[in-house]
Amino acid sequence: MAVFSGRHIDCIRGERQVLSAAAFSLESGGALMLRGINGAGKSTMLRLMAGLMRPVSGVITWDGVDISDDPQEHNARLAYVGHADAVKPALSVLENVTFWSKLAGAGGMDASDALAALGIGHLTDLPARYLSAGQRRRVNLTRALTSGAELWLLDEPTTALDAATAEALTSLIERHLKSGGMAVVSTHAELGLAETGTLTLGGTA
Amino acid sequence: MENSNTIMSMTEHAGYVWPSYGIAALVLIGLVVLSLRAFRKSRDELERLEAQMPGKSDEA
Amino acid sequence: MLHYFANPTRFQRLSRRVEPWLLAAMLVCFGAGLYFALFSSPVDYQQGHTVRIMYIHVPAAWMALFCYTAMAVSAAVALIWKHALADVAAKATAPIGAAFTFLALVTGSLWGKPMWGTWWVWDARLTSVLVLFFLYLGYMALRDAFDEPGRGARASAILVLVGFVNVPIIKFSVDWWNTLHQPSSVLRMDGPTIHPDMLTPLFLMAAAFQFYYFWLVLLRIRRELMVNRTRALRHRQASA
Amino acid sequence: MSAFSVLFRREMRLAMRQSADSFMVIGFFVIAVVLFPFGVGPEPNMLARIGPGVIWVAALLAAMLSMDRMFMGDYEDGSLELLVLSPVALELVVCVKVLTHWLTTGLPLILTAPLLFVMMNVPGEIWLVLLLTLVLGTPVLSLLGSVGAALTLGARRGGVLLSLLVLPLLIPVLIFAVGAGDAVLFGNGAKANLMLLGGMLLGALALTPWVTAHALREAVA
Repeated sequence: MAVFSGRHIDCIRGERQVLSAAAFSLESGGALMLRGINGAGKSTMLRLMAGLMRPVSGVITWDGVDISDDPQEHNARLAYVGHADAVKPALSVLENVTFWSKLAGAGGMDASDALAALGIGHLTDLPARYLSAGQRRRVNLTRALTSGAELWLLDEPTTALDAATAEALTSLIERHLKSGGMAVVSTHAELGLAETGTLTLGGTA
Repeated sequence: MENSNTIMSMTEHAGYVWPSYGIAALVLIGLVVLSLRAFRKSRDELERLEAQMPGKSDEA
Repeated sequence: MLHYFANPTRFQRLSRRVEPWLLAAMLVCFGAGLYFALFSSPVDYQQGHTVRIMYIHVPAAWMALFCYTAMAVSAAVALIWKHALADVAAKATAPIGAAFTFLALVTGSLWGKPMWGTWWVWDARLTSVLVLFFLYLGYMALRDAFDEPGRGARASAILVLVGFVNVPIIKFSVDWWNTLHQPSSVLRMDGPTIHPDMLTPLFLMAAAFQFYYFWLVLLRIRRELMVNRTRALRHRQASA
Repeated sequence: MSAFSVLFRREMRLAMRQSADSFMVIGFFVIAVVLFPFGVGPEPNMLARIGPGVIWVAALLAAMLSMDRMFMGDYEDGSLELLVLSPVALELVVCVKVLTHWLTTGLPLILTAPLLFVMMNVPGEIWLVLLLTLVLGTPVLSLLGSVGAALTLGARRGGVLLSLLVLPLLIPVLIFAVGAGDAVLFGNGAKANLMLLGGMLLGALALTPWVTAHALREAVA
């Protein structure tokens, strides 16, 4: 049973104090919803959790060990889905997905299955330049499915998704949690996940 | 001090020595002037801002 | 110790107290240095009066290297310990270093024309000092090129450290390669090889430049701190 | 499959599908050199004298042209963040990027150079040495360029700034590369110059991936 937690997290971004004394704790099988108005620091929180940024003060730990002690190990257990979709227009959909899954060392869902699960199984050979915003978003989300990562960090995953795909995503997250994974999701919309913690940000903005 | 040693008797290379000192003076004084001007401008702006936002100026 | 002075208010107070002394020391050294350099120093039997250019050229070249080293140390401290004051010190030093490098190049050129018969030669020393000048300019340009100041600070700090390879090249270029530029004659293991009467104005001018640097850099640092403070207040205004 | 080959295949695939970029670099290289006979006059001895230097400077500028794109695409579409977050060492990613940059820029430049040797009337006895300097020198361009490319990510006018930062640092490469040709012509042999270039390559190889990786982490932070 792994524990992912953070204490007293302060973060200054572009000279603005975005987070002050934020804290969270998450165990295997648990999910955490990040809420708050625009600019409240949801994306920043996810980037801190991923280790892209370091907090000005405070620590983020995995099983009691500071994640910045061994960033490579932390990278191996996380899948981060940010605002940018990281889809290369010159590569086919499948090429896009398999590159990241091979780089992550696989262990997750098969690439074609994952694409099918998000409803774009018929697009595998299409060059990604023909994709719509929603489809690119789904390609991006596929990376989390195929990575085999324990910890999913999803930044506004439902942006540009239709209701049906959002539902499919919810059930995929639930399946991930049941198999002992964790997920941190920033969202405006209600995802309908059962038994989740919520962290509301924006006290200082 | 014999006269031939001083700068006043310098003839042959005066055209190189004086410009050296002149340019040095120009650059060093110029940098000071620019720095001072920027300093005053920033100071005035900060003072104006702090006057507008009273009570918050003690926090560094 | 470092953290004690890192507090901006404390730093402001301290530097305000030190600055007049630095200014006075600088003016005294400049006065005495210029007197010796221009009136009361012997004429070199080879160089004639052009030796007087050396009293500016050599200290300026020393300062060019000194400023870069100071910048590199500040940049390293700023990168490793995230020390805000070190970062500001690097930023405040850059234009002063660039000015000294420019002076070293120009006075060297003015000395070279009567002595070597040419304004410029492409030897190792001159070329590496020219690269140093470009590094100063590059640092300032890179630092200024980002909308988020923190990003510019970190990127330019890395650049300064990469460019530091140039400093030993400058220092030893005259010993490693046979060039027109004469080898160092003051800072050597077996003692200086130049006439003691010439050392007096040389060291006075060097001291004057050094005081000039410290006085000006403190002023510039104080200015940068005020700019940072202003920016912080503006952010607070925007989010209020 | 090893992380290296996964990365390398992706980079090469992307480069191949945008191979016009590579040809543009070559085009620039050739045109820049060809301008010189018009600029300084077509006198063969003169061209032979300045040829090696002109070709090297043009190669430098051509390599600079494609430099800012080394990380730009990945930076803009978010891939760079994910590369930083991948379990693979970022230094390895940098090495692969530099390698593909060299394969798509440096190598084509080397292959085109003999054509320009002919056009610039470069003496036959220094062809081999000049090609060797290009083989040793162009990887240094890619390596040092990677530092500049990573530092200027997200900067205003990044491309111009990149040249401003990197070109001065490349002056030693230029000096020793062109000096190698002269050394052969003066009968001194180019061994010392080639050794120095080799030393620069090894030094750059040891240090720059690490510096670039650090700069990339700062860029996405």
